[in-house]
Amino acid sequence: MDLMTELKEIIGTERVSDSAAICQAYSYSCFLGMNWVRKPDVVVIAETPEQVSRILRLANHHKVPVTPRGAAGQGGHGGPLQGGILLDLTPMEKIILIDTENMKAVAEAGCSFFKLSQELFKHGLMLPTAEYGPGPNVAASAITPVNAFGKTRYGRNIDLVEGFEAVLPDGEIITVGSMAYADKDFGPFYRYITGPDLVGLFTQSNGAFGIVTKVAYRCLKRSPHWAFHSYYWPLSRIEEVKQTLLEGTALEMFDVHVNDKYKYAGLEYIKLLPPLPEDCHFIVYFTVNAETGEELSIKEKAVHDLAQKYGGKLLPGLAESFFAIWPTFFCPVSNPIASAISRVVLDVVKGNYMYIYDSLTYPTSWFPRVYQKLMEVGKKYDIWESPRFAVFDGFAMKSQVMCSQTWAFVDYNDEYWVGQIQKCRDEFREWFGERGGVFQSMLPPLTPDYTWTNQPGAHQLLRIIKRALDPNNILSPGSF
Amino acid sequence: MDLMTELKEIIGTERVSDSAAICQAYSYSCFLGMNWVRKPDVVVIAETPEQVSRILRLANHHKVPVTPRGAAGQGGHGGPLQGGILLDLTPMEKIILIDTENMKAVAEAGCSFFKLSQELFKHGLMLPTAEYGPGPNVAASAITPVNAFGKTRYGRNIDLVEGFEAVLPDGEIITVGSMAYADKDFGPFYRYITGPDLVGLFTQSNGAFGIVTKVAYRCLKRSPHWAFHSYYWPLSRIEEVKQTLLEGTALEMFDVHVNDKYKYAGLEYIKLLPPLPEDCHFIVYFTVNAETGEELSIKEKAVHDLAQKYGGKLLPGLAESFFAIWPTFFCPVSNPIASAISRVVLDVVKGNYMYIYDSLTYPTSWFPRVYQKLMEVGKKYDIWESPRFAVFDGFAMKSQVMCSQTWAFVDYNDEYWVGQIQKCRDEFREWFGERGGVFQSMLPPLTPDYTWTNQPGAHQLLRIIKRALDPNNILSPGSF
Amino acid sequence: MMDLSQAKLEDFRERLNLCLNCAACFYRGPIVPHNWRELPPPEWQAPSKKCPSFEYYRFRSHTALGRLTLAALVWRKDFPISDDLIKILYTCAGCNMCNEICQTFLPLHSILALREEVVERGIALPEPLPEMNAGIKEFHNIFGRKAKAKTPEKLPAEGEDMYFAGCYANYRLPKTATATIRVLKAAGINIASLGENERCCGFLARWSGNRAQAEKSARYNVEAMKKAGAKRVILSCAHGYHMWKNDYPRYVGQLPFEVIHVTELLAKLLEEGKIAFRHEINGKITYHDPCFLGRHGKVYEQPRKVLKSIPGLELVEMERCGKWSYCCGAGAKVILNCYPDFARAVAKERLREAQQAADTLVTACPVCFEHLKKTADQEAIRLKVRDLPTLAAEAMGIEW
Amino acid sequence: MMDLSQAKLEDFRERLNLCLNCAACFYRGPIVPHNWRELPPPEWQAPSKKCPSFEYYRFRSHTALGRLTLAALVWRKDFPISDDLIKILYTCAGCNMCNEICQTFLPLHSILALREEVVERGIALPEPLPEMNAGIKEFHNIFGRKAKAKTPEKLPAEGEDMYFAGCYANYRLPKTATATIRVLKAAGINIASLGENERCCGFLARWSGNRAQAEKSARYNVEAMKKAGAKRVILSCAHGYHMWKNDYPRYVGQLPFEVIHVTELLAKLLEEGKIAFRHEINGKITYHDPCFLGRHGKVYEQPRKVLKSIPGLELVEMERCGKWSYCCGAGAKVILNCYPDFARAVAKERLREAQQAADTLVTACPVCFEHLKKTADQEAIRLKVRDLPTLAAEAMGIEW
Repeated sequence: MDLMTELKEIIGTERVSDSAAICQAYSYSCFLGMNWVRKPDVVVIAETPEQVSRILRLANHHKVPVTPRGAAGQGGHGGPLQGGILLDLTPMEKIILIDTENMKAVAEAGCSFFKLSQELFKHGLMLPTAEYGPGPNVAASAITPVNAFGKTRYGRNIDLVEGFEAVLPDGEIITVGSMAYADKDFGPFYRYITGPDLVGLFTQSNGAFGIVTKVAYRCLKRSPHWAFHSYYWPLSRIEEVKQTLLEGTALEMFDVHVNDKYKYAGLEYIKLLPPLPEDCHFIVYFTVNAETGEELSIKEKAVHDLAQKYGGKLLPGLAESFFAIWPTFFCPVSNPIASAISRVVLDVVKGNYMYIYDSLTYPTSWFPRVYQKLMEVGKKYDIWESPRFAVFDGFAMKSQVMCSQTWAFVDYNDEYWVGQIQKCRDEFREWFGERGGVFQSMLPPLTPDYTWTNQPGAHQLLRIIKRALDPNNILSPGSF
Repeated sequence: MDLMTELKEIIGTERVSDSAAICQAYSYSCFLGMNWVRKPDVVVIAETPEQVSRILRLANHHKVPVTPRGAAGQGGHGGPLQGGILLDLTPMEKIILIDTENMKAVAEAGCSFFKLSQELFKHGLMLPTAEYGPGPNVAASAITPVNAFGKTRYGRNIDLVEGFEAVLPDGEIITVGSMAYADKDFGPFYRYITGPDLVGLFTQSNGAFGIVTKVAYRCLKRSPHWAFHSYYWPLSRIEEVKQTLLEGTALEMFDVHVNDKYKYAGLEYIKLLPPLPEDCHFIVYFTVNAETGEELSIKEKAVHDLAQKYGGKLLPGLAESFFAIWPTFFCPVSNPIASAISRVVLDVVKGNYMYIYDSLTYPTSWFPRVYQKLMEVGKKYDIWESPRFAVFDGFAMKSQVMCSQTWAFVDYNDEYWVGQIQKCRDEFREWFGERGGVFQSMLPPLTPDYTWTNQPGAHQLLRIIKRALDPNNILSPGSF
Repeated sequence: MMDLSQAKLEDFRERLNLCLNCAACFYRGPIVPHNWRELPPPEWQAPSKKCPSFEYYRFRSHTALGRLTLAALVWRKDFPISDDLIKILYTCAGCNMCNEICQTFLPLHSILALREEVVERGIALPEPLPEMNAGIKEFHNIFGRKAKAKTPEKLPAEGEDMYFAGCYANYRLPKTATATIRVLKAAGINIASLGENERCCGFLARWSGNRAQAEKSARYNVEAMKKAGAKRVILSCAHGYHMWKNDYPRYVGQLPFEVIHVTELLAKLLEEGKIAFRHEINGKITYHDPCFLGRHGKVYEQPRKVLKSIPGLELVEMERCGKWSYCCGAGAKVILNCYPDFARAVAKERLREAQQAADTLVTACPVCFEHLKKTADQEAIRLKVRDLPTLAAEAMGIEW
Repeated sequence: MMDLSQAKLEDFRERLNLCLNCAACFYRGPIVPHNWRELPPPEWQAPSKKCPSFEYYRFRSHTALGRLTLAALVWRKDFPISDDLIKILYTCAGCNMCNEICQTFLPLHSILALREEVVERGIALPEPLPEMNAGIKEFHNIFGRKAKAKTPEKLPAEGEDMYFAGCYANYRLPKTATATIRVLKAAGINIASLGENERCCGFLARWSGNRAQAEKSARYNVEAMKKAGAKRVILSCAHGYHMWKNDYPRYVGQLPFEVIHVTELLAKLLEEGKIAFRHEINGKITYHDPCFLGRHGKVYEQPRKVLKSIPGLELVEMERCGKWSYCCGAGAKVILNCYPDFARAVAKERLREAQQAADTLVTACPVCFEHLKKTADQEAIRLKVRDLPTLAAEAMGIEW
């Protein structure tokens, strides 16, 4: 029997397609403007781990690559690096469990953070993620090495993952971490069951070791009191900004975020925001939460004292008004103001934003040196200021780690500017990679060699495990 | 050449011994009273990863088991499960790095938490561990599946581990997690480098996948303000105790600890403590910390409000005075009061404490049912109350997980009572394991089958990886 | 800023490949406020399931995001307009949910522009669109009926208030027209109509990609209304309403008369005290927003106002309502005619949703009404399906 | 509660295998308070390196914990007293650090009890202990010298204040004895001594496990002092002091006289104004606590008081001092004699530690003094090593 016939036998005729047009829609995201297009040969929409298992057995038999994909490009799977089978997991989106008492959530791989969060909110819980978009889903944010930002005090989403159900390359359905106990009375209660932690093997793996079909998260209590405050500094005060970030993180504030003024280019342009003060270059936002108003006041005072200590000036209202529209700014949902801004930006630059670096990870203490290098190369390639604005957007994370993105506004069809960005990126990468910087990208071929040359031992270990688990190299071939 | 000659060539004659007496001192801890004695054939004291590497190559050549060991029994390595080479890592105890700004610490495997913590304190940092004893060392607490308790808000010690240097079974020295970047300018700055997390593979592994030679921890700021409060409940109010534990954890208090009154048997006996109130059965301790006195007051109020809400009565001074002596209570260092207590306990029971369960891990919401079962079997085997006192000692951890220990006081040489404890343990284990409970023990052969039957997929995965990395099964044979 | 609603495919050149793949147009969301202070405000709280073709076909291609991607490739000449592509293109229900969400890219407009490209290139449309378009051209109705349009009550051919019944009311649902006319007359409106001279509004032509025919229909109808002295054109059909109100001005310039849907007019008459509901209609009733009246036309409040004014009637909302209302399955009539299984599946889902909330579903568009009613009957779903004009008539004690 | 210090091996039956393997007795710690409120109080803050035999041999067996484990096995008859075991047993420096830390198990007592078991079973001791024990028995000094003890200054044979010089001062360090005697005389004390009739205190016999000889020595010396009319026995040697003060009473019952170390007496005389230091001694001086005066004898303050009273002298502490002081390497004279390399290594470490703090090291025990001084010379360590009595004499302007 040929592959298509066998697939249809497993899945049913309606959910398997080798239509060129359908496959094309699953090609590697064209959004990045990388001129990188790989499309699958077949798309299969799976609904159960058992189907995934049978597909993997079949793929092994035919030695065909299999790539899983959730709904969204950002924080979702990027599509195949080689043809083969594209496994669309979007129908696997059930919420399996919300355990209010033990503060756990389990959902199928394709469930979006939005969906899960909406449900958690009703139970007084939350996930401290920045991935509240409709698309990023609970598995993808855990297994792709990109973008799954959480909140300062708690780290990234993968810091909250406690267990997986996954289908190994040979089709075996296994459970690791807390999910190993999901079918027992105690439920999926703890990541660190007896023995080594295997959850980590699947995180940031691009699915190379198995197809994740369920994810267990630990949740937090949704605090009743919140406050947001932002402060600004001139460019010359970058060391003070650094200290503010370091200390805000050390104080375990809920969230500490930093960006430069270029993030507001669009807002200023259409006069939605008053112009930023002359001497404003960096803006640091603090989010604090509390159980009582009294506790909140004290935390607000701590924020204010910290900013004061390092000479930050209050930018009243910015955090509130900006965050009110931010989530919709470039992810233009039903919010007319936000959409208008996006469209203005589009009109001005005849394009949209394009990541130069997505994402860079480095010690927070290096923020000044990294920023200055970004500025140096950005200026050299003329993408630093208007109208391309190399926007700096930094997530200060627990463990004194900065995860930052930088993007510029360009027309993807304009080869000159796309080329400038690529040259800028290459030059920066060399400097950054030599110092031990970490690149995160959805697409391993686009990840520079530093990714592995900086960690040859880990790479070697991964390849040994990969060979042991996936001898036919059917899952995410090209990743390791 | 024979093994001894080759070992001496690597290490030098003075640090290799096959003396029966020396080997005997490295036999599996006699402390547990398990009548389990396995002793190594050779003891080798290694000082560098390179030596470890050469020893592992040699061991592979001779197909001889290798077991690493730190200084302490509790939270340290337990000794070999089979003979072979015992690798004593105690000389590898250097503190490699304390990065105050980025809040990181790196130490060699054998470095004790005490030593590291003393140094961290000087830098305004701390590790939220309960492992401040002299013996438990930074690697052992990460790689043994036992006892490495942290503090409620932060979880266990392994939640703070960010990287390892390890020697793989084939002798390759690799670095994973943040340690992969230790030799770069950025230093060991982040656990989640690009790609899957391999740190977890070594945690709780009993060293089966490699010998850990360096560990990187993330640290916390050492708060200037601390408070300790304890409250008590009668036995009939166990549900309220549960709620208090759950909510205290959800509120992210620094530490929430629970035990029953039997923990104070010795203190009461020598009248160091006034008798506990008649209706006191459970005692919950809270530790809170803060940056300012004002913030501390608010947190203290939150503690008080929580205890009030569930009918807990204040036990003034207990937390303070108990914690002042606790660390020395059964680990009798230079503190005459504490030592006196220990000795009284010894005189009364003609023995010492012996773990019945070390440790049990289960959802905090199950605390009442678990405690009641412990009580049922404890009473059945007559070890519940005086003079054996099945003491319950529970660490409420983030993620709503209870890690508890139970011990009784017996003379290890008294076969009858040791037998009672073993029967009690077996009966409880059956009930507990069927519900998905997790057993943690230093000694895999003593871990019941539930450990693996509850997680067959994970076990299978571990064995595949084990075979790939350690084909001659030289590291901790018997673990997987 | 350019009005994208008037754009052709090439106008999307600079935008087509800029879609960020955020998936808001079809997946679960859109998004919640960043601050966790509260649940998303209702206007942000899109339902979980919102794109009918994604829910039915499940392929990423069958979403606004997928179609936008494909449109980009077609424009770049990187992809042919194949049969596959045609099917993907015409299984869009046109419900406007994606445009509601993604106001930056307005993906539905790209889809429509691509349909025009298909027709321009002379590529065969899915059955039975070619036949239906031919019917519009030849017989001026979408059903291909040779008989001329026939308004059930004899009305003057000229007047200020011109009733435009549309193909459904003219050919298939005369009761809707009758009830509408009698209610308006009772309100003292001198209602007139083009009668036999009324021609198909051209909606289906437009949604087939047949812009030429759509423009032709527009020119004819607007000219006829002008001649009849119209100050106000009153529509029963939501599709016609959208066509008259939003597309005709693009084709023929600003209209010299007002375009109003019957529900808007009834609400106005109630407000002015010109009509009143004195007869109780008991029961739990839920209102289904027709996509072309609601999201396309922004008429949400007036039909609800009318219903709430009926004594005895308890108006309840379905989970998805107002701007987040779900398509009835008719899908701009394209789905209804080309992909009846898909159309039925969507209608079933909508009917079941209504069943959760009420015992009667009311809608305000003959197309939605007929499709939902027929499906309820076929599938034996125990739910009354009504159209708003007849309900109004009943409440006023008017026979129809 | 039983006094474990009097216990024999069998008295540890119930305790030997109860060691919790906490490693506090030799590893880094002991422990910090649970509350993180402050650094451990000084009395809890043991130094990082504290067990000389662990630091030198590095095997777990060569710690109190290891020796306790082995003792348990020997008692259970699960392990023979092999040559290996003997070596492990006699490489304990006897410095009492482990007892200081582990007051529950007092591991050093188990070790000593096991040494007695060795002797009882007639198993050969490490060289040169058999010869030295024979010397004690035959010639009444540890050096095996046939010559009788000889106090450098002629003193009365009877008196209330009896000076007991000990083997070191008698045979090797007459200056220490001379200085001590002259200083005490200057204070107006009518000092007397047993002279040729003074016999070895039996310390080395006791620490060899030779309890019979130790008891014999005790009986002789106590009897002689009684006869001499002693009200106070004044000792120069810390080992002798420990033997007289702590072991003799166990062997012969309560003593009818006071036992006092010369540093204690000097401190008392200073306080009473009976002596005074008028001659400056300039320099940074650090005090090394002899294990048997300090941890075994709890005499920490008096020698420091004496030193601080000397004009010009700046007393500084080493990192490890007082109860956390480190062994000089002489190791209850057992190490010094049986394992000279080990003894030298420890002395070197201690000297280097002193060098970090000061330019002169002062100690108050002839054994420590000689071993440290000799090692400093051999290893060319630039540090002056002094003993306290001669320093006191110098400060008083007394020649010795």
